Amino acid sequence: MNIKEGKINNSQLMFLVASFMLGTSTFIHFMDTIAFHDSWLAILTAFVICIPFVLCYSALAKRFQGKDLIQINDIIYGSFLGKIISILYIVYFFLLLSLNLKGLGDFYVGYVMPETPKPVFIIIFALVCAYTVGHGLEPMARISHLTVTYAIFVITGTFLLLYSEVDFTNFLPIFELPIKDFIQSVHIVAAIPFCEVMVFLMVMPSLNNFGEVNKYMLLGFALGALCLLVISVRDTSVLGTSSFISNNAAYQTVRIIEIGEFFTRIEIVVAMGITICLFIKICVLYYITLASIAQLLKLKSYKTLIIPIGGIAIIIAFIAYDSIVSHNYSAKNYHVFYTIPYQFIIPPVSLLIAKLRRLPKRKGRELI
Amino acid sequence: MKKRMIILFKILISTVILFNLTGCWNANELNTLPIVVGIGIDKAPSDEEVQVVAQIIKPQELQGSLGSSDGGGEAYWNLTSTGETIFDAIREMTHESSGRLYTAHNQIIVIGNKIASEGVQKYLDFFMRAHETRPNTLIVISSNTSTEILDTKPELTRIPAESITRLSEAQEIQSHSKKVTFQDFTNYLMSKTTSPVAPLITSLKDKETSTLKIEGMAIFKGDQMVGQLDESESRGLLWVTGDIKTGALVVPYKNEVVTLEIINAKRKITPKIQGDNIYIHVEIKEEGKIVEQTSKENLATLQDFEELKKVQNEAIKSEILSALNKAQELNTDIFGFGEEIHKKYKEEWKEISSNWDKIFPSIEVEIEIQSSIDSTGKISHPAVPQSLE
Amino acid sequence: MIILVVSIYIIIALYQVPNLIKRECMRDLSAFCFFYTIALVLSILYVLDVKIPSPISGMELILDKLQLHY
Amino acid sequence: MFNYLKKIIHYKKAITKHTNNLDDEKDQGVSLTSHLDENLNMLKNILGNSNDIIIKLLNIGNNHDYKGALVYIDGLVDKTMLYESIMRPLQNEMSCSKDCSNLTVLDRINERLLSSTNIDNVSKIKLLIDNILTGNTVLLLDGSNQALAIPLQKWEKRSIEQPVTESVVRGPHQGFTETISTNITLLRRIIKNPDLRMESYTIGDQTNTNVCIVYMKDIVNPKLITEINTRLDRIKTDAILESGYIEAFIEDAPYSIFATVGNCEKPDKVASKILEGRAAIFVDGSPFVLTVPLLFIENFQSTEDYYSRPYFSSMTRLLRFVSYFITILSPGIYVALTTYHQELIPTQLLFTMAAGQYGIPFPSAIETLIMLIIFDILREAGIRLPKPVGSAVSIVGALVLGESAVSAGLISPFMVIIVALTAISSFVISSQTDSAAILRYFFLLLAGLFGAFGLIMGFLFILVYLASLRSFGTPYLLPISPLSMSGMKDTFIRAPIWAMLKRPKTIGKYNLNRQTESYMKPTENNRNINDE
Repeated sequence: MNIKEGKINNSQLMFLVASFMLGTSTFIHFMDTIAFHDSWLAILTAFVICIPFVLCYSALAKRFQGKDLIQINDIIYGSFLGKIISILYIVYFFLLLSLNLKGLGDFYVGYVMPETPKPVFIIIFALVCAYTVGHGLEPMARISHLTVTYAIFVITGTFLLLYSEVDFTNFLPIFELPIKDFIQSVHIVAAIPFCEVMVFLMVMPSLNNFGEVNKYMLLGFALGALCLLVISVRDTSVLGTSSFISNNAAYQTVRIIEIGEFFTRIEIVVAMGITICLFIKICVLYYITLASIAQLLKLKSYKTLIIPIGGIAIIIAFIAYDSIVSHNYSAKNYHVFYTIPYQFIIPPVSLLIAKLRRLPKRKGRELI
Repeated sequence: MKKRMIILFKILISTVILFNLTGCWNANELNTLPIVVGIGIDKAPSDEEVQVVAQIIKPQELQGSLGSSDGGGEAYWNLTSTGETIFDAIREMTHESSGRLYTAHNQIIVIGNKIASEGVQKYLDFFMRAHETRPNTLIVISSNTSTEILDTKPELTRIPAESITRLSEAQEIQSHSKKVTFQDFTNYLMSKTTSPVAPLITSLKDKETSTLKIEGMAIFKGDQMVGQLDESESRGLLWVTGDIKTGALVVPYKNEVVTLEIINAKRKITPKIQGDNIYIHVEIKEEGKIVEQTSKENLATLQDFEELKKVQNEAIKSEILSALNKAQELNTDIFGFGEEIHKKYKEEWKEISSNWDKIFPSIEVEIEIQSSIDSTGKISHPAVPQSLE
Repeated sequence: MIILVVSIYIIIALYQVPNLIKRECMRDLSAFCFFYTIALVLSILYVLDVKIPSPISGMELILDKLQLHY
Repeated sequence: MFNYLKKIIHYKKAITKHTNNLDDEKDQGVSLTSHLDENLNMLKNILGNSNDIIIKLLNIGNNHDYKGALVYIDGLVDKTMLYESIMRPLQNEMSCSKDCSNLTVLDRINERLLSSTNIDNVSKIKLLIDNILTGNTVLLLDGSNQALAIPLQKWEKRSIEQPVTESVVRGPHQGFTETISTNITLLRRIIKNPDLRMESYTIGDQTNTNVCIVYMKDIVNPKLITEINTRLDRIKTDAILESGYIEAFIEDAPYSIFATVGNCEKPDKVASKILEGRAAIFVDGSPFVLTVPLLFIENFQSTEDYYSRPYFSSMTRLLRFVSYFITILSPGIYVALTTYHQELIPTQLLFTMAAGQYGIPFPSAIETLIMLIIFDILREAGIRLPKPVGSAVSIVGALVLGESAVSAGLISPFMVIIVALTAISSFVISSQTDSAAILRYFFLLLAGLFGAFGLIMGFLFILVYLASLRSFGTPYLLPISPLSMSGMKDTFIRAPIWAMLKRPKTIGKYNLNRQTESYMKPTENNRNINDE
């Protein structure tokens, strides 16, 4: 375990997971154009569907205590097949990193400072992330509860301030959309924010105590999902139909707040929340990409790769999509499919094989 | 330690390099920023283009108003330009203004009568799309041109746009009209059946002075203005949409009139489908109080109160009916009955929504009003000589 | 712009390579060089406005073939 | 890089050499001879003929049998005591019996005549000189190759006063002075416990400053003491003039703008920190006592918080946090709002601000920068000047900058408010004034470059930096991150004393319990105390 520095405890893992999921709050409105006012239902369904998968991830981590995904692959699939799967995973992590960096750039260019070129945001953000990752996992784990607290504070605060605008009849009639659309939207929610927590298979080896990893992983997952649900409910109930044409309904909703003449125009608070949650998410992805590459190549430290990998990720973020339209289209129609093996197939299969072959073979306790 | 220092140094260097290379992009100094507070949209004389009026504040003149009562000139500047689209026209203004117009503080969009009757959708798209404009911006429809409205010098404030905003917000005191934000308007526009409404504003011209007045509401069919509601019809609409805050209700009673103030009003709309018939059941609960009476009689008796309640019910009902008649006449569902049906009967909705234009004019609306009178104010009897009683 | 990009990369290399040589991590060094070269080439291509094919479009092509999309 | 490495290696070699030399000298120190004249000559050679070094020749015994000499430094020695307890007994009461050898004469003087305690026998010339320099009086006797070092120090010192840096309304008004022994006494008087331990050091080749580590043996983490020991041992310097020197040598992050070693001037504060499991480092010649480890949160805690009622203390504590954020962020936020995010300013306020900015020649980032620099100049001028002049400076500053600059149209009135707010808030957190001043410029730069995005990035950067910082093994941001719920009782709020059952988790982990819970409940009898 020479590449991993620092230990995190269970509650830090929980907050990291929640924060990681909240980083997606900007992009969850992807599926609003499919699910419309039933998006809350899609989120709820996806949450229920994803619980077994999340448990599967944590069970895998618990079974192979202190081993990360790359090592697990090696053990289960042998060194050749395992390496190939690991490389596929690294590509996936890498894409996630790039896409999230791009998402941040899109958000700032679209909503906060439209005249500034996108690369500026991405590069500066990546620099701060690189600095954080250079300090290892600990600093981000330590500030994750602050970001979650902040996010919860903002979400409840805006909900209360918007209370007079909330109209729950916007959700009626319940479940109006065709079943195919519903499945697609559930799939989007499951694949994009929810089951991305799979990447924590690279973080969980740094835990200092594996006893209650299932519980905390699930708690973090539930906290993140709950926040996303509340955001979605807030936006739909406040904005009504116009939230479905909005590219970023969460931001648009907060722009409505107007209490008195003075307590208004507080959307920067939301922008800050989005930024810091995305910060944690990108840092985790960055760390994971680096750690998995370092583990695969058996390097002494992942820190030497921080800058080259960051550089590649930034360029990929620039060139990934031509436009926000192709981004949305691809995310809705393709992204959800190529993530299936990573999220829904390989981890359960790994767990199954591990159980059948009674891996890991060392005399370690059989926990499950 | 050393390493940390180097990273810090690197970040600093790259920041400085970036800064030098590209400069500050979004930077605008406050004192060079033309702040737009109101936008008016009209048909250009050439009829193919759109004419946009932007009201820009002059901060230095506003400053003058803080110190002395008579600041030099106007505190605003109305800039007019034409273009094929709104954005085009606004950017055209750069030829005359000192900088890029800053519309984030735009408070009101005044739409000229001609534009409104032709269709507003294509002109509002820019305001939905632009990142600066806010969903709270108010929309008013001018009975004439918007330039005229924005040119009317207000008495209480120094900026017309501000005075229109306040005027529009003050409508809830009498509930003869309501403020319509951009957000509401968009939601109505996007609905299959519901038609948008917006307050209608006119400029009353005297020989010397001119003032602004909100006269009822403009009603749309789709995105085209098709008619207008007068004041009592507007209130009839607001009863059904649940936007009544307060207001005066003058009811005839025993050959004299009693003025009741609306304190509290709630509404409930329940659609019913029985066979092929569609009913809308509107239930209104109202609470009023006697604020004025012209008769010399003592109305603070149980029988009178019962009577008054009935009269009050009638008054409310007639307001609602007048609005309903107007709406059915023009075939515009300003009440949102369609959406109510949609929310309750999602299976039947597909069929109904395609035939809505045929259904709505003949839809049956049952109005049930439960009003109450809460108090008689500070006095119970009117102050009359004892002998007359 | 290209001078800037290249000089930034040179500074990074000047900082990291001696460090790695000193610590005698040849494995790390080769990995670093590999990714560093990719990053450098990509950055230069990007700065020179060369159209770099997006890896995602490749993935989409495969999914198209497999009919795996909504 | 290579050069740097070479330098390190050289440095390490030099250190080992140096220490060897020192040890050698100690071993080969020149011993005293049994001739008084030779010894005195040696002393004179080493000490030179400074006029504060007094060599008093005297004949000892009522028969003037022995020749001897007292050597001391004028001004460091209590002269009355010297006369009363040394000179007089030596000259008058020494009865002499010829039968005892010279060596035992010295012993007899030591045992019988001198009433002073702590007398040392010294035989090496280097030790002798050390003793003289620290203020001891040395008695040399002809025919003896040993000398007596008699501690009779007394020098001019400041009396115990209320400290200037941390004045309180409620609580003890004592402050430390420059004398280490007084300071330690002050602490002893508060903690009357045998577990209070001290370890002495002498650091500084030229100054030979006394440094003392003080800690509670049962509470402190033993590793902390070993760590302090190794860090203190590493110091090879010629002078320690103030505790700041020690701080610079032992701190964890020498390049950081945040202090990782605390300092304070009040005995009660040091006592409370020691009782939480920290260690204090006393340095002779400085009223500022260092405490390690330091947490970021300590900058927001004041001793008075614990002496007043919890509600008020909690409120002031929150106010301190608010002021800290105001002082580091408000110029940045102002610049970000006025140059990038005008849409976030409420409309009416924007009009007023735009009116205020009308005709101002500078961009607001430059305007803010100028005003901040002027404020820092004024502050520095105000601190260094004598009090009457200082107030004049502030009047000039306030009038010229506040009034005239605005009416001349050089700066906007809002700017004055922002700078005044920043300045006032910066004085609330007095211990972080230095870091806040730098952070303010840092955030101003970021806001000027990237607006809110820059501010958020800067904030995250500082947060990550703080989260990665450690002070003597303790995470700097404790108890905020890593989160410690019991620590939260004394972070943003100050819980009642009886509710703070535990010491800070990481610092006092060897003896976590501060008190038991039962103390907080009034007994049945007490409740009805007035009924009878």
